[in-house]
Amino acid sequence: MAEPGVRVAPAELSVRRRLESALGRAATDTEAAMVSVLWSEHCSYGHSKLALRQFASRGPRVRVGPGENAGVVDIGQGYLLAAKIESHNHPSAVEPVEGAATGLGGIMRDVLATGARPIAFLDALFFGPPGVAADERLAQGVVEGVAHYANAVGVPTVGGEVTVDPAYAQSPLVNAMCVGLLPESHLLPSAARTAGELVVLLGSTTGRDGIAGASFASRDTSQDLGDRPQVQVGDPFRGKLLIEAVQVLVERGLLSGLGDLGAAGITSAAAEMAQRGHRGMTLDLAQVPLREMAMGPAEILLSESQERMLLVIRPQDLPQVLAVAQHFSLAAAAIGQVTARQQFTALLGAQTVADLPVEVLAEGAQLFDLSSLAKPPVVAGRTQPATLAEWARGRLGGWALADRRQVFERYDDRVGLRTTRLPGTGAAWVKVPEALSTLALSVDSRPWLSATRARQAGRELVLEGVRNLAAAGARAIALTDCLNFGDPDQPEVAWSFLETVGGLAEAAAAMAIPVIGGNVSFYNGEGARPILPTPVLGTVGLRADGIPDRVAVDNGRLWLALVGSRAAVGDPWALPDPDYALETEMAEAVIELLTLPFSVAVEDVGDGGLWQAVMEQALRWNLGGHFHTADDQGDGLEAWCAEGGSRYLLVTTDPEQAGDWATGRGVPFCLLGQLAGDQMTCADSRAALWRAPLSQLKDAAQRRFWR
Amino acid sequence: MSRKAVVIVFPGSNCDQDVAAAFAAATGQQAELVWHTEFSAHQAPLAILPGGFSYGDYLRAGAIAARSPALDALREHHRRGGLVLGICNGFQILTEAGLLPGAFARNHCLHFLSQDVSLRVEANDSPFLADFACGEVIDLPIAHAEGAYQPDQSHPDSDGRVALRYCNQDGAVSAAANPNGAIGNVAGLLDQTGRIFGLMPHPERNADPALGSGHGGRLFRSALQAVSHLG
Amino acid sequence: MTYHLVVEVLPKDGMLDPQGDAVQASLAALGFDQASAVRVGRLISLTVQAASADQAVQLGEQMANALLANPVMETYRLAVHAT
Amino acid sequence: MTYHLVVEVLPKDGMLDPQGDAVQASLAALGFDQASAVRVGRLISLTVQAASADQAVQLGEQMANALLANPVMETYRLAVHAT
Ligand SMILES: Nc1ncnc2c1ncn2[C@@H]1O[C@H](COP(=O)(O)OP(=O)(O)O)[C@@H](O)[C@H]1O
Ligand SMILES: [Mg+2]
Repeated sequence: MAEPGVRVAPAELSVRRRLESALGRAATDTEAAMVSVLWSEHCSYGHSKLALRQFASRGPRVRVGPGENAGVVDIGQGYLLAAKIESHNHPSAVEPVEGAATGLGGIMRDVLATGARPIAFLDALFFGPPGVAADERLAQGVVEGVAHYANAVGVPTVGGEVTVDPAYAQSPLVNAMCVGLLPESHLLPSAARTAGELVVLLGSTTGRDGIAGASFASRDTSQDLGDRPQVQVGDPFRGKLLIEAVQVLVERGLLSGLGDLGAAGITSAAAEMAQRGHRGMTLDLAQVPLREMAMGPAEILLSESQERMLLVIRPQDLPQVLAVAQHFSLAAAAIGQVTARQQFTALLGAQTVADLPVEVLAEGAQLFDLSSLAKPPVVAGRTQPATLAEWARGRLGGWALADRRQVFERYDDRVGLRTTRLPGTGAAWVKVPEALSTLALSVDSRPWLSATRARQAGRELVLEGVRNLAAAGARAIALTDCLNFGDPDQPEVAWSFLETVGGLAEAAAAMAIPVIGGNVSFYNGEGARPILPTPVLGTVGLRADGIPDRVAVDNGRLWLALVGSRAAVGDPWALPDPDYALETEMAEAVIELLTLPFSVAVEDVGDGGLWQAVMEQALRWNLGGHFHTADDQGDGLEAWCAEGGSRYLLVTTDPEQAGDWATGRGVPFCLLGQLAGDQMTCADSRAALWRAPLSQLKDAAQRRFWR
Repeated sequence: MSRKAVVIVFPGSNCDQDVAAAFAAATGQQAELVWHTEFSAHQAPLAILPGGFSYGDYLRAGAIAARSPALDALREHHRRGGLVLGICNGFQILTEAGLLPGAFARNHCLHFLSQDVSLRVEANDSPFLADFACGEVIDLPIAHAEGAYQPDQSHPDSDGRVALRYCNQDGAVSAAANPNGAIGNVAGLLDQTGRIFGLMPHPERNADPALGSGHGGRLFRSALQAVSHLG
Repeated sequence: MTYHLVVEVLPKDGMLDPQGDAVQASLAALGFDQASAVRVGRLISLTVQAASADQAVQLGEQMANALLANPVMETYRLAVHAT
Repeated sequence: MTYHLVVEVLPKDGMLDPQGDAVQASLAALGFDQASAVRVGRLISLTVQAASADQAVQLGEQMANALLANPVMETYRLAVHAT
């Protein structure tokens, strides 16, 4: 009998057929519904799993790699760090406030599931240009949603990025990263390892919201969604209670396994925990605390109601666990048992509604090898500027310099008292006195580079993360990536995806930074117009010792200097082939530079080239200046516009000492000029290439992302 | 009663641990966290209502927490001579409970704002502000979405006394220095006894000089001095 | 008897209503410039068990005074229907 | 003619309403345990110039669809009175 609310679409018939051949019997509708969601792209990574195996995920610090909820690394003193980035693009396109909010909730629970307390969020956001009401509504709604959730759960949003491009019109990307901290003794497996233990559902009650959201995220959002509200509503208040309840349970040693409920709800969490522990589970759906009447078994099994966790506990601890839940006014119920037989059995009272081998559920999805399909795109790319003035005009007319404060002022950036560098300048600093250290965190993307040179962009993202952190005085220890692409069955998308992964994996391995987890989001873009391929990389690092947190700047004079390798020769966007050894050396040199008294700040040169980096400093200090590059930096256009290479911009109080240090260290050094006055001039050794009043930069900084 | 301060934790409070840690670091005295249902009048001379989103700030910020039995205990605590400090959401709870006059509307910009602000000390005849001079300008961070203070117009003479106003760095109280639309730039308020103090800014967020001005630490030390002879 | 109660909460006259102003501006931008005096408030819909409509109204008033409206800045109106 | 329009916006049936749940729990704690099915929504009150009540209703519907209610999550009801 078909149960209410869950229809098996024709496309899913072949899934049913595969399931039935694996089972050797007819499948129930409930079983078919479970499998059709679990085997969807969103849950099974069918198109990406093979490629993702390229990532090197081991390392002396790595405690948990990809495959579980969040990755976990050792930061010393008996403390671990959990980190992961995730997308919530499709839900945000449909309902931006709740889409973004539930995205933050989802990634927060991923971190929570390791046993960690979440201590920081970062958000990477991609919007269409303002001016179109629908896009402004999306941009504003997404930021409101991030604020709504993050602020209330009491986890600071310490960094992020905002990209505006027509490629994201009507298809915003919302990527959120969460970092958590835990003592080693709190680390929990997201697995059910001991037969006879109880399975407990904790958090919100289960309703009909978001059913089949996972398979929906795997398709085109413009398709008919039916009449049921597909929107999941985030409840940050319950999210906060969930954090506190889980912390109490972990501290008291009451948990032996913990998983979060995300896509495909109970089905996914239970199947994965059973699979990882090489066990099975028998669940009685009649025990699940429901919010709505007359929910069918498939609805209960697949509901994506937010703010729920799945606990595995010793039977004798049940009263204690329920008491903790009650203290925090959270719903909780023992809904089943871990079994030795590796079978996932769902009962509704006395009736068996699903009985599937765990392996079939968790691993049965079809994997596709994209390489057989991939075809390089015919790239239009960006037209190259003929002059620096043209370059500057493009960036001043866009959102490259728009002050991001209009976004992050809405975020609580310092609850928790750990944020020692607030958003606004480079990587965030989050202190962890427990482990005697300070973290540096950043998220980065380079969509246009990814669109034109996918592999190079992949490498460059890793290097940019390293440089971002070096400029913040830190060494990268782990990476987490979120790969946002269009339809992977399109040969060009498949190609750029594979190239991106290849580039990321190569550079991460070469720089010996493990990739500890990530997320793939396909099918982005409305109908025929795909988004730019948008890999986003989250980089986690530790600040080196001896670097001052605050540099006192007496109202003395400041100079800018370029430190590092020369720019690429030729095409300003042709990145030089990466020299990984040089990158490491440069990062170390920059970290040393930051300890010296004449250094005020260092920023890496990335998107927008030297021009962008200099303009950012001009805005920061509210000063212009006459800045010129030297001949050994390449011709003027190259020197100012090139976006690659291991280059850093130094702000210094003493250019002579800085130059001496560079000579002694054998680091290329080019004094650009002094920050002064209200006119801006960029020149090469011969002539001025571009001039503008500082006020023009300020106008560009005032540009709004909406309204 | 040797304990000097308790922090009353409501479901959804999220600055409770911060304020306890900052208080301890600034004063050398522990501030103990107490779940709201467990708070009673005689636990410590100073009771702190922390910032955050009690009950999700659903309905109105602080409205639901203000109906907690803890507020009856807090009234009793005050009657017995105890001190009450409400920070941000704690301040909102105090107005919702009628312990301080007025109410809070949404920020005029209609969104949450996290930023540093300057404040002018308007009254210092309170234990919380004894260490500050009238007219002194201090810096503290704000972080709230509902901070537009509204006086109670039907009881214009109800007994609140303004203790802090948003101002510019030179101490001028102006519309330009008003981050949220609070009537009269009100940022902090005392009751008539001077023993209940509510403020929207977060003293715990820069009590540690590594995180900013350190002015929040002075506020805690001033409060501690006032209660050091008690308990 | 079961009654359906709707409590309409609006900012008091004379209170600034920036949200109402923002909505009015957005409406005007969308071409609805016939709209004026826009005020944004809150609506609480609930059902109560009561012996009579009068008792339901009384309950509604008690709830509004105890929690649902803040008398410093808000006024409320009550509507009751038998269900 | 001037018409007074009230748009009542509520979360759709089946949508989670954390606010309504919290209010219901708080009402119960205050002794109002007769209250159930509490939903919290928004109320927009405004005046429009229109030729007829019908036209005012039409305008109200257009405004609700364009801005005042979010059709993905909310339903609305319209009340019109001549003033
Ligand atoms: N969406 C956002 N959320 C929080 N912080 C942001 C966001 N966007 C930008 N920021 C912050 O603003 C600063 C400038 O952003 P960006 O120019 O992208 O930085 P960077 O040059 O360091 O990559 C950084 O400190 C960044 O963390
Ligand atoms: Mg960036």
